[in-house]
Amino acid sequence: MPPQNQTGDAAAERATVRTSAERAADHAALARLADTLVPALVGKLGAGSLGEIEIREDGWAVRVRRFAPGAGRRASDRVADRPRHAGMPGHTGPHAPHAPAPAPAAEPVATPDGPVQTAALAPVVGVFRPGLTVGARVRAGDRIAVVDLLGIPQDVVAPVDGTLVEILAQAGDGVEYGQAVAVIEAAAPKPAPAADEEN
Amino acid sequence: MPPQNQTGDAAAERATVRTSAERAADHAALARLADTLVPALVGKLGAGSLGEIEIREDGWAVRVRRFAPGAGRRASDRVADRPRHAGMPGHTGPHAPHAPAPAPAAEPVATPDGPVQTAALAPVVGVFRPGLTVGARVRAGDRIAVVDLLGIPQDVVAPVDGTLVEILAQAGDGVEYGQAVAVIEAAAPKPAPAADEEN
Amino acid sequence: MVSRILIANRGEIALRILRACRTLGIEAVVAYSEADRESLPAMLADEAICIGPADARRSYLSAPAIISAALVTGCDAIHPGYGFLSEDDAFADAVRAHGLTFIGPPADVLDKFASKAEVRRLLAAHGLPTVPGSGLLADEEQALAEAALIGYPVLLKPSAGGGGKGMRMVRSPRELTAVLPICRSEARAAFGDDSLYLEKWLEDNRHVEVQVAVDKYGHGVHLWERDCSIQRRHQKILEESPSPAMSAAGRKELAERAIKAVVAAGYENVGTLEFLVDGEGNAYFIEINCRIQVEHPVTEMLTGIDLVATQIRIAAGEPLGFTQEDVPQRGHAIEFRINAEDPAHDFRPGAGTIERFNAPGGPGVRFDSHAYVGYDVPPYYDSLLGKLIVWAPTREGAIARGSAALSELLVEGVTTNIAIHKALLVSEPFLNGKFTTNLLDRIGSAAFLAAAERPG
Amino acid sequence: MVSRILIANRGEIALRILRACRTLGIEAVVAYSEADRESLPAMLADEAICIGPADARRSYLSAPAIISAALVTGCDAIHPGYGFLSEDDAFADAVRAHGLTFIGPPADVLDKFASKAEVRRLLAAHGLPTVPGSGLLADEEQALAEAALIGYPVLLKPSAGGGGKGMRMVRSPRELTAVLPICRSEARAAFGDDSLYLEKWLEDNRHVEVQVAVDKYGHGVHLWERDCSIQRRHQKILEESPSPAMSAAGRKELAERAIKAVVAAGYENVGTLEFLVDGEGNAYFIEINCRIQVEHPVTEMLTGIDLVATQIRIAAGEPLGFTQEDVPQRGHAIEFRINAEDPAHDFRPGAGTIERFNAPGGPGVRFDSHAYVGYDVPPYYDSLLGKLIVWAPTREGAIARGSAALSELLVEGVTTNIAIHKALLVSEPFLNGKFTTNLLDRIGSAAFLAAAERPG
Repeated sequence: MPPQNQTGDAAAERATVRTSAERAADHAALARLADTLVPALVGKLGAGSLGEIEIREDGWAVRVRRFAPGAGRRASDRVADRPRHAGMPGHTGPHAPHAPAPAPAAEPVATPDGPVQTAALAPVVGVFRPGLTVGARVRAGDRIAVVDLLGIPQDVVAPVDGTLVEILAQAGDGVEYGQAVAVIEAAAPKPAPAADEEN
Repeated sequence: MPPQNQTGDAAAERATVRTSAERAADHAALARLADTLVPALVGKLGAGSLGEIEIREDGWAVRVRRFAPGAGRRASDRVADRPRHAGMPGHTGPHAPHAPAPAPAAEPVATPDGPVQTAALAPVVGVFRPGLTVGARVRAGDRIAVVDLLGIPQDVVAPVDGTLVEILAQAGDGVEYGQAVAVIEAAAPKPAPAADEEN
Repeated sequence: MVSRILIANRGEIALRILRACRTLGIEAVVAYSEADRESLPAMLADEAICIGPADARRSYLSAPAIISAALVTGCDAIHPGYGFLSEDDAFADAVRAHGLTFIGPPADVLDKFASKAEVRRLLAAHGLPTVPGSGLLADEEQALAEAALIGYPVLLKPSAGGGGKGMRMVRSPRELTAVLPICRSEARAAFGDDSLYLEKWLEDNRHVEVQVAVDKYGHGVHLWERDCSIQRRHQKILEESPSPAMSAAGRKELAERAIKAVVAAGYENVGTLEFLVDGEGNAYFIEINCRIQVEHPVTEMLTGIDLVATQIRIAAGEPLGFTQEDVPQRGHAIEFRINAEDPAHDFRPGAGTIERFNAPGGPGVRFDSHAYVGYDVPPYYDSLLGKLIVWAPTREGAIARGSAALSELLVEGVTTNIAIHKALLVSEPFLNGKFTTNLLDRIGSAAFLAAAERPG
Repeated sequence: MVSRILIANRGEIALRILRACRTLGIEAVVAYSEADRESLPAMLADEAICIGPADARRSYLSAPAIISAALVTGCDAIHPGYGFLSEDDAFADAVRAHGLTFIGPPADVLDKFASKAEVRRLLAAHGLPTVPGSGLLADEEQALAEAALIGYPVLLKPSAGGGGKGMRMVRSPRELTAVLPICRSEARAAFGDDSLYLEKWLEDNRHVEVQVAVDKYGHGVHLWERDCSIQRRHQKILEESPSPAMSAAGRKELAERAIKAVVAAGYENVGTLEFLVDGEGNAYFIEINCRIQVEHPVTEMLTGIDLVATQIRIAAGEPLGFTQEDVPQRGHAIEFRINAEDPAHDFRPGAGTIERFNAPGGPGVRFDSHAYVGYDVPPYYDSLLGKLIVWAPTREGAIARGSAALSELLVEGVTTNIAIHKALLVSEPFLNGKFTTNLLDRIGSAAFLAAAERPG
């Protein structure tokens, strides 16, 4: 079970239940986090629609999130034990959009030094069936795979032009609505991400 | 009934339910408060034992306090409807000290451009009886007034040397433990407040 | 056998069903829309699965998405809660066709009890008094003839409707001729069914309903009545039991006639028969709700019987397991619906983040709510935020407890209707039990609130 | 007449008393220490007054401060809750001397029932079986003679103690000689009274107690029994009713003997008689608690009677208002004490800010707690953070509901003993009802937790 997140700066202070040797150094590091970074994070959380922010410093990770009790398992946890794609939106992403969207929307994520990656999302809840294989070149709108909804295939489409670099679900996996099931990498680093491609 | 305080920076954002003309300016002011001052306050609240901080800017007052539901009346509200002394500790002051104190402790408060003022606190819950009158010169430890505890007078003492400038309770008033009942103004502005006089 | 249930609903009823599953040792999977990702039931469930976007038509009202979610998560049953697909016989049939158990009446029972006009005729034939009214109206000529027979004013009602939607009071033949085509097209648009019928208009009445439970083997019990006369624009906001308007003999006779009629008519599972009660204490059957109701906890407080667990056990094929003698009606219970809406501004619904929250407690107090500090109340669904239910040996005691509990209940960040409940508890008509369904609408909610705030 | 009560206590019991006041239409003033300024009862009360610093000796244990606070706030009565001054006859007398009503037994009754050794003799004379034991021990010689008569091992107990404090098991005359002066000086230091007495040591026993209520006019009823055998180091952590260790006939006989004896002995107001029950089902009276108890909600769930309201009404001079026939024992109830303490680290008490909090709900679930998101649990007082009480028609049903409710209960920011309750609910001895007071201490709480976590 993942460690429970705590809310606000008190969490940082309370996290210091460690053995004596580490305590002094940790305490100093945490105090600095609490004094400077945490308030900034709290400010950001309050200002936008973000649910959670995490920062790391001196070996400490501090995660600030809006209160949310419980720790039930998510259906997307079922999709094997393989690591989820770093920074991938979808299940742990922002809150629901404030107007109903016609289909789940993915946001591109720039990896630190690499090209832009975008997730392809399951259009419905159902059973995943792969189509294209890793390495395939795709255009936005191409069918990559399907999700069977009571036997009727629903297309998983490429959100952008690029290369299929990873498939995140296996044949027969149950997937939920909006779950990231594949990753498309843009063909070449673009000068600036075009806004109209993001959706 | 006083307006309910809200918690954290979200309060500042939510406070903007005003008419159209004022909204733009207010919003800018509040955004700045939320971006800069509120996180600092939140940090302070988390770091220390304070329960509440208030700041004012551009006609807006933002009060940050630790969550506390309910709005029961406090006994000290009984002490007439006269305004409480500005910045006076006592009822709305800090949390209980972390070790039991022998008597309620007052902290001096520097008024913006004036001399240091310190509250004299009720040593017990009981009935207030005035002693000295406004204008009296006192030394720290002098009896200013008494609080009758089941008929037995308990001394309200001057916390510092100075002048009795205000009496906050009237003869016969019920006062609670730690309630500010009088104000002493230090005789002359001191170069630096001596720590051992504060308690 | 039912061992893993998909909960195809949201809010407090999803949480309520989750609790029943836990008590029965059944696993529970919550199906949620994107807007309910951070909802309490989704987080507390054994598993949670996103079935679609915030738009209910593509999530909570999408039969394929829900059935697919049940199959993908290995469930063997689906609980529809109330509203949404809970009384949809086509959905129930599809659930069964996929090898799953529908927690509720079987599809053929839902179908049989779907048409209000038909059900009135069916249950009248089994001994229930009904409001004088017509069958389905074929055309204007028949409508005018039937209305003349009943006597004006009459109520023109869509047969497929619910919750007071689409009803219209008609005072004259001319008005009937004018509104008939309008109502028909409205009903077609709202319910996909343009059948209409007429009922006699009862000016001053109370809304009293009888809770029943019938197993697959024809063994049925009633669980006494609930009085739901405190309404605002046909929406119940406060329910209680026993009804202050009925005598002990009257409620016993009504409840017994109700259970006898529905068993004879072939009803199955938990359900509620709604009646209008006129000033003379005469009860007229109006419709049956083939599902669990929002106000079911009132009955649970009085009888000690878990109605949602009963629903699940009946659907799973278990015998009821208790008889009429095991159903006491002990003391008095009142439910207050806590809605995220603003009584000071025409009850407009509220959405927002709950900043502070304190739930009441103590003896005889039950609080069913999916609210928590930090919860974003989404703007897409109904405004029910929680239900406060209080019990005491007497009605006076229950009112005192309700008043005490409401004084503890704090919700900040969204406006709620708590003030209207507090106003009710100090209002003369409520205190003396003499009120009809138009109490709030007649006086006006604003006037009601103002009266309560006046000192003394 | 009582119209305004000073609540001279804190935490969940202050909130519980506040609720009873609200229900009775009585105003409530909460007396709080500086450490409890932001506590829920202080904030919800009609008025709140600070009576002293965090140190209980100068606040909740200061009779002058409390009485002064009552006078200053215009109260006409004081409710002491449990612990602190609740059974202090000198305090009760001072309250009366200032013209105020003490909510509890009058000072002379408290005085009469203060000495454990004397009460044993008194109630034995009125027909209650007691553990073989001595009177107060005058000196070593008498102690050795009494112990020889009783038979080793014996339990050496301070007459003024409570909660298992200062008791010592003694196996031989030599040991008795050695510990006698130590115990005496410990008792003097702890209770200001060095009276000691001896009891037979009952190796394997259960703790069963009978709740009683007696009005000023000598009309008394019992409210059945509670089984409090689940303890850790003599501290109750889970209570239930009916006791799984007693037959229907056995509990009826015990309860009837208990109420008969205390009425005859002149007891007044609400109280609890504690018994040890041995392996053969024999019950031995050990002591009486002259106050409301932490576990009183168990009885409230089974009987529907508000015990705190009953306490207040009796103290105000009202007749009880109901008879033994009005006290049902319906279904089964279990209370789980939720303490801010860490079972994984020898139950060390926890203090801190509550970061996240979710209270359970639903049918048959009551949660009494002063906790809220943002509450600073102070380090000065006992660790009780709340009480979860569940009810169902059967013990099995109550266990299932308890388990469901515990799975919903979330407290973050302070460590709690929730895990130990979850472990209890899957442990064989608890499930089959066969356990004695040393269950947890014998196995060890850590081993208990580990066993519960093992799959299968």
